[in-house]
Amino acid sequence: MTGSIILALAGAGLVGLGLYGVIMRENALHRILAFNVLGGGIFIVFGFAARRGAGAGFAADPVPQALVITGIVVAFSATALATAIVVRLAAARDEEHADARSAKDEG
Amino acid sequence: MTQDHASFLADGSGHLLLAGLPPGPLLALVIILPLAGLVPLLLAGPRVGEWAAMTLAGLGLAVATIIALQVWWSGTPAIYHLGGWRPPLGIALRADGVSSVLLVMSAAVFCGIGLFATTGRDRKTSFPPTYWMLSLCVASGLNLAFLAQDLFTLYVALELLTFAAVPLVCLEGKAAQLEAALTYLLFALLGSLLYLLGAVLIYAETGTLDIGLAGQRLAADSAMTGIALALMSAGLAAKAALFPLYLWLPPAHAGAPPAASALLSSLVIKAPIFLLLRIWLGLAPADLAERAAPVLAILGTGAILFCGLRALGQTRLKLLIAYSTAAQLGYVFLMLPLVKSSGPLTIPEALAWTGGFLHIVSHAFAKAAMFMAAGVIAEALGHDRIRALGGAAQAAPLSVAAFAIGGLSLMGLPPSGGFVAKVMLLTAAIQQGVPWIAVVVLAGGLLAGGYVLRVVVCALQRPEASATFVQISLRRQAMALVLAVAAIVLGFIPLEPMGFLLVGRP
Amino acid sequence: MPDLASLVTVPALLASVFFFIAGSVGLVRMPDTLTRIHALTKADNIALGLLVVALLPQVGSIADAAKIVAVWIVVQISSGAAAQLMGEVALAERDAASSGPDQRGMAGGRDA
Amino acid sequence: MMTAFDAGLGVLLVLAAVRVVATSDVRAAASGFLAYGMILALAWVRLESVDVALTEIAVGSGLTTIVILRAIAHVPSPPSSSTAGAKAAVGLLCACVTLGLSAVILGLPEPASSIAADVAMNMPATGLGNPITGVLMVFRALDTVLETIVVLLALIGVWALVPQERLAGRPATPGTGRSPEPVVFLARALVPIGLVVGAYQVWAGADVPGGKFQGAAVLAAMGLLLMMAGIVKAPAATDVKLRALLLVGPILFLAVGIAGWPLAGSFLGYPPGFEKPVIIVVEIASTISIGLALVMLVLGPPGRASS
Amino acid sequence: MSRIRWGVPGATDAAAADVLLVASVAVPLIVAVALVSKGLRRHASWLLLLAPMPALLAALLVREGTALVVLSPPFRLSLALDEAGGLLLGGAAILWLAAGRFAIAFLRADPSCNRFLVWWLFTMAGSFAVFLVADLASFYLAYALVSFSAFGLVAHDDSAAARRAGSLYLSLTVLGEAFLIAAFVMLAAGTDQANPLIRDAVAAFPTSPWRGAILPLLLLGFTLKMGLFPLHIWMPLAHSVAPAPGSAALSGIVVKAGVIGLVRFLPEGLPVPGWGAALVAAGMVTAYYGVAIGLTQRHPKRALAYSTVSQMGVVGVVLGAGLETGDRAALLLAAFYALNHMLLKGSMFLAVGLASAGGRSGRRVGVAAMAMLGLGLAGLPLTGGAFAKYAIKVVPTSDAAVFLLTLSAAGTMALMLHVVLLLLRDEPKAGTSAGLVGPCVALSVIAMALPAILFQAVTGNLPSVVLSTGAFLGALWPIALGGALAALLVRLRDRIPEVPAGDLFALASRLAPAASRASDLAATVDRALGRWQVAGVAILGLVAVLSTVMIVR
Repeated sequence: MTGSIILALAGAGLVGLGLYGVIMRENALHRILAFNVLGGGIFIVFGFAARRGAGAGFAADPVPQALVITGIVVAFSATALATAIVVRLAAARDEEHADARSAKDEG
Repeated sequence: MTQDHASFLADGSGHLLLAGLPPGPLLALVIILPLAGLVPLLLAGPRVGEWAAMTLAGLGLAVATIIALQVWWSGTPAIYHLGGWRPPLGIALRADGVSSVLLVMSAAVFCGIGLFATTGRDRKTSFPPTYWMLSLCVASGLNLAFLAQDLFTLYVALELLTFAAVPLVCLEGKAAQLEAALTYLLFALLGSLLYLLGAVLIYAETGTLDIGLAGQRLAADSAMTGIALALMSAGLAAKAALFPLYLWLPPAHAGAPPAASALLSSLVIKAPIFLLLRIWLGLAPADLAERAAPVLAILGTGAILFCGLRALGQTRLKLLIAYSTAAQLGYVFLMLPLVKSSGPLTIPEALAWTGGFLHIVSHAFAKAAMFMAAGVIAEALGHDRIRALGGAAQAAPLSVAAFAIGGLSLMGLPPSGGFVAKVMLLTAAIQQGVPWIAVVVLAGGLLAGGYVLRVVVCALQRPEASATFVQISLRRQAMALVLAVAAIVLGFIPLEPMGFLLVGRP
Repeated sequence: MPDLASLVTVPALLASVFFFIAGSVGLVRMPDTLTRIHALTKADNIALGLLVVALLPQVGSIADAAKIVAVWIVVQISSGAAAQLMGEVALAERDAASSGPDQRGMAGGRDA
Repeated sequence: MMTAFDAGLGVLLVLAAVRVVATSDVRAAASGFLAYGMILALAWVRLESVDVALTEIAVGSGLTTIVILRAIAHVPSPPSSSTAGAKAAVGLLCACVTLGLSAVILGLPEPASSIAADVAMNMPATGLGNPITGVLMVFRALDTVLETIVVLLALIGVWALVPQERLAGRPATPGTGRSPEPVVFLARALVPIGLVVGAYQVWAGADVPGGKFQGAAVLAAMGLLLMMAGIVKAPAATDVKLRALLLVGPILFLAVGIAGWPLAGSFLGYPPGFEKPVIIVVEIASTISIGLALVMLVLGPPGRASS
Repeated sequence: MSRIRWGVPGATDAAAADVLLVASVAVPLIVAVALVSKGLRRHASWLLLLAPMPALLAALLVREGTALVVLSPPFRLSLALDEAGGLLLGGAAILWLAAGRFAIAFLRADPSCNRFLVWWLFTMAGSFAVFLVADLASFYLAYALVSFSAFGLVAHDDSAAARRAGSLYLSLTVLGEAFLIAAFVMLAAGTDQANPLIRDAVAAFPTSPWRGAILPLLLLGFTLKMGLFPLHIWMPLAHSVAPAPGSAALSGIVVKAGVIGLVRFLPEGLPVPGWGAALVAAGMVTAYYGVAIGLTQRHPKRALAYSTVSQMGVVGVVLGAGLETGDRAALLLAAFYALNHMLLKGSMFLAVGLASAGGRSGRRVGVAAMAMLGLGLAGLPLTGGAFAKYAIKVVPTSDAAVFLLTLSAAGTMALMLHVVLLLLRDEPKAGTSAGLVGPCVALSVIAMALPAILFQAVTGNLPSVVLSTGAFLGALWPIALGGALAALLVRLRDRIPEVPAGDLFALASRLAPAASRASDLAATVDRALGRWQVAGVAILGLVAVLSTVMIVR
């Protein structure tokens, strides 16, 4: 049981690191990575709550585990959407710079 | 399989056939109905999709009204256990007075915005099927957020809302909008994760995620409850753009196309606000709520005064309205110190409760009308610089009227719904001896008056000779006027059914 | 008297650990990408093989044994292909670097 | 002995996270994140949650890293402009958050309250063996059906980023366009195994750790491998067949839910006696939809300027 | 209180009275909406004359005290006609009628004449409603309607000055509304109903726990509308910028919304010496301040606007004295004096409009009418003004106040002569005085006669008492003094510097840099909060604050 407490504390560490990365990182992709670290940390706390709730023949309470599975898939969808926006933003900025430059050339 | 028919008192006074319908399944229907629209929109052509979306919006309004009527007639909240499983194991849907009113509000405003979106003529103003898919998911997310009783289901509802709202911001694909959408998404994600962390701590302490059960089991004296509620509140405050966490709202709501910004500003922002109130007026133990209420009220005051001041100083019309949204959502949090979270309410507390939620509803109608009107004015004049709005009254008369009437409700001038809500909050504040809230409500009205009248005065001026206008069809301007008038009509609802908002108060 | 199984497992395990350490040291010490890939694929695969050999006697049923061997086979396939790909990329970058520093075309925009 | 292992694992986990967050180069951070994901999966195994470990390794670290690595090439990284003072202050604040959270974790009330007993009592009614699939598919079915909708919605959101007329273009497949020989070999060798593993995971999910999300992730990986090997062309966003398959999972699940009302007395209730077969069918349909959605999410918006 | 018998007593039974009351508010609204549609614009002229008719008939025929509830109780729109309301309603109807006829002719050439007429009719409806309405929420609605639609009259022609005056007017109106809503909420909180009658709310005033806050808020809100010092800064700007008929309506009727507000809401029969004395003082200062600044003005309309400020000061003194002694009659006398001022000032603005735009003949008639009306306002014996001035002399208890009141008549006399001289100096612009002379002269005659007719009904003593030698001389010396003062000032005219319109406001604009610094500060804070790091720290800060609030006992 003490093993899971140590892992839970590691999860808390992940939360702190994830928050630091989310707030301090300028690069959007790096910030998204930090989001996933933060999410991972929070889900570890879920896992710890599950492990503590073991009983009735289960090694861990199934409800938090089900929630974490849903949470991981939501986190991935968010990452995919955010990354797509970041890529699209970079492309849009290039296009607008190109238009601005071409407009300047014509002007 | 435990069978659970919602306890439904068939009122003996011979109501319509509707009384026969058990309310329970309708709660689930109102959530999944909009999702059914994804099929025609993905598979069939844009015309069929748009038509299907509008019929589903109409059906949604009908179902929401039936639910509201049944809750009103029976006087008890309609509860429905999904799959027949009772909490803490299963998920329960609960429609009490407030959530059924918000259901009807969001369905009505959604229909209004939908009709406005269909009037887009050419390619530039008409919307691709993706807009309809995203707005249907917004509707479904909203209904779930208003009805769900389970903290994790509310998390999924918030995510559904965020994933549908973010692409709405950058539908036009310009760099500035994409940047606003990215900031909105990342900040909303940060909020969701903090909310999730709070939810897991609540689960670890009480063993359930159901708001009702958790509320009973939460120990008021343990530090963990405080930290969990603080995390959830901070997460929801970030998603609700409460002062000082409003950085994403103005660029996102101002950058979106008119129908989308109306949807965002009037409906999407209401879900996290409603959840914050559900947590502090339903989940939190009484004395913790009493201690945290002033903090949220002070943040609300900051929102009203600071964002109102910033709205005054804006030069672009859409940014002004977006800042006004950030300001107006502060009013709701002024209600928290005036309402004790448990036990029967005294008259002033009932007034504050009704005033706060009436403000949410009237703000939704007024803000949707103002954003649609601003969109049409920007289309007519080609820009939305406030100083150069001269001639807007000739180019889009109905839109300027809609903006002014919506502004009336925002300022809290009679006979609008905003006025009734403002008077209720004022009366409650004065009767409970909390004068600073009364002063803030009045100052908010002054600031709102400032920025609404400034725009109206500029719009009424004569245009410069050189200005050229695009002719806008009356049909396109009508919808904004209809919603603005609805905000006014809210003021005429006689006071005693306001008790409806108190039905099923936790 | 240690039974037959541990006779096989303990030495195989030690050998496996030795090869893993060798692979890691190779990864750190080797000068450039190509040699690092060499160290990784060769040493680690042998180490994994030894690990599988060490585990086989411990495992109860044939099905589990088959699964462990299957794991080893799949790792073989994927690491081989991955090493080949990375080698190709490393070669391309080395040619680009040597034949002209500013040739952005080839190296830039590399996908995983 | 195992506690020492857990302690080592915890330290390793934090170190991996530090590498992901602290390193300045995004590409290094992304590869570090892959390692972090694997260690995290181990941590989940130690927390006795095998289902979650499978999901974490497949979706949480695998697919996420691919998506981010593919995006790195297209996104210039701005110079870091935060001052040392700001870094220290935020670092301190985050440390406080960690300490607070640790204090809360250590201070959790002793009689751990959990719903394991309720789940155990009601599992026979679901006809399933794996409790987690029971919770996902029966007790909290609404979360799961909305989960599949959220994945589909994220895909619609990604497609909404591209102007309407470019939606018909094919998304750029990973790799440099011409598929190198080893990739074709890998595809030929690995895909059959992958398909079997994925199908097994979905099928076995009812009784042993596994399930549709894990299975879908494995199948998605195989799909991507086929596309990289050039054997299969990436489907266009406007392809009706693709859209139908994307919809089949959620719509079937909702249909079963609605059918539950007359048959089982309440929405999302399964017909008594036929729970398992219905759930299996729904799981298979969901796997197809989610698998395809994950593939399209990894491929990103159509018509993107490929390298 | 003597029963006021207007025209034919008891001629209309209850039902007709109710219809008249409702029609007096509804008809102007219906006409305004009709004018919005293009079809009826051709009939604008006679429609405009039709609009005030029901109000005029109501004032003449309906017996006092008839009250009716139009909408269901919770919302309760109720109308009632009392003496003060009837007086002001009748006067307003007459002024709207004459000014409407004048406006049609005056604005015939103006392209956006129709927009002006729509605002005109909304203001008319609002003014009638303010005088009639009997419950709290409807009074606030009517007050808002008359205030905001008057903006349309102020900012009619699109000059920069009009826009600046309009914005100042709007912002101060919104401020006034805020004071009033606070006071009304406290009044309503005193009674158990959500929307009580004004009578019940005022009756519950002495016992309500917020008594201390209600009175100052009411005074602030209504004196801002009346334009007492120092809240008068918007009036000279707004009234001088509006077209002549607009100024007549603004100075004549819209200002009276403040007067009827005080008449309705001041607690009857409950002496409040503190605030009463303050109101008297403010009124006195305003009376003399208005005249002093008015004499420095070079523009006739701005001088007249300052004369309105001064006269409202006089009304303030009367109301203050009433509040001080708790004397119920003072409120009616104040309304009576306000009626006198309404008609005189309205016709003066029409005369100035006639003089400036009426060509050579229009100027002659305009100046003559202006001179006659000026004398009336100053209280020349045998004119209505004398009756009005005599009526209000009985209210103030201290004779010092009475003396100061009569002395202010001298100031008014000087100001009127100053306006006449200004009119004489301006050379006449070309223009026909066809439709302008009729309404102006008719209104002037009514303005001079009506107070005399109503004197006996309002004050109860015979008109002959005003004609007695004592009263005659009492009214004459201020006029003589005023004439002398005007003659003195004529010679100093060039040396007196012109005080910029809206005197205090000109000072206030020097505070503008402070305002812009505040908004710059807000902008920088906004930019700071807009940065991602700051927002991230803010969200963690919020978590910290909330958890410490809840954990620390």
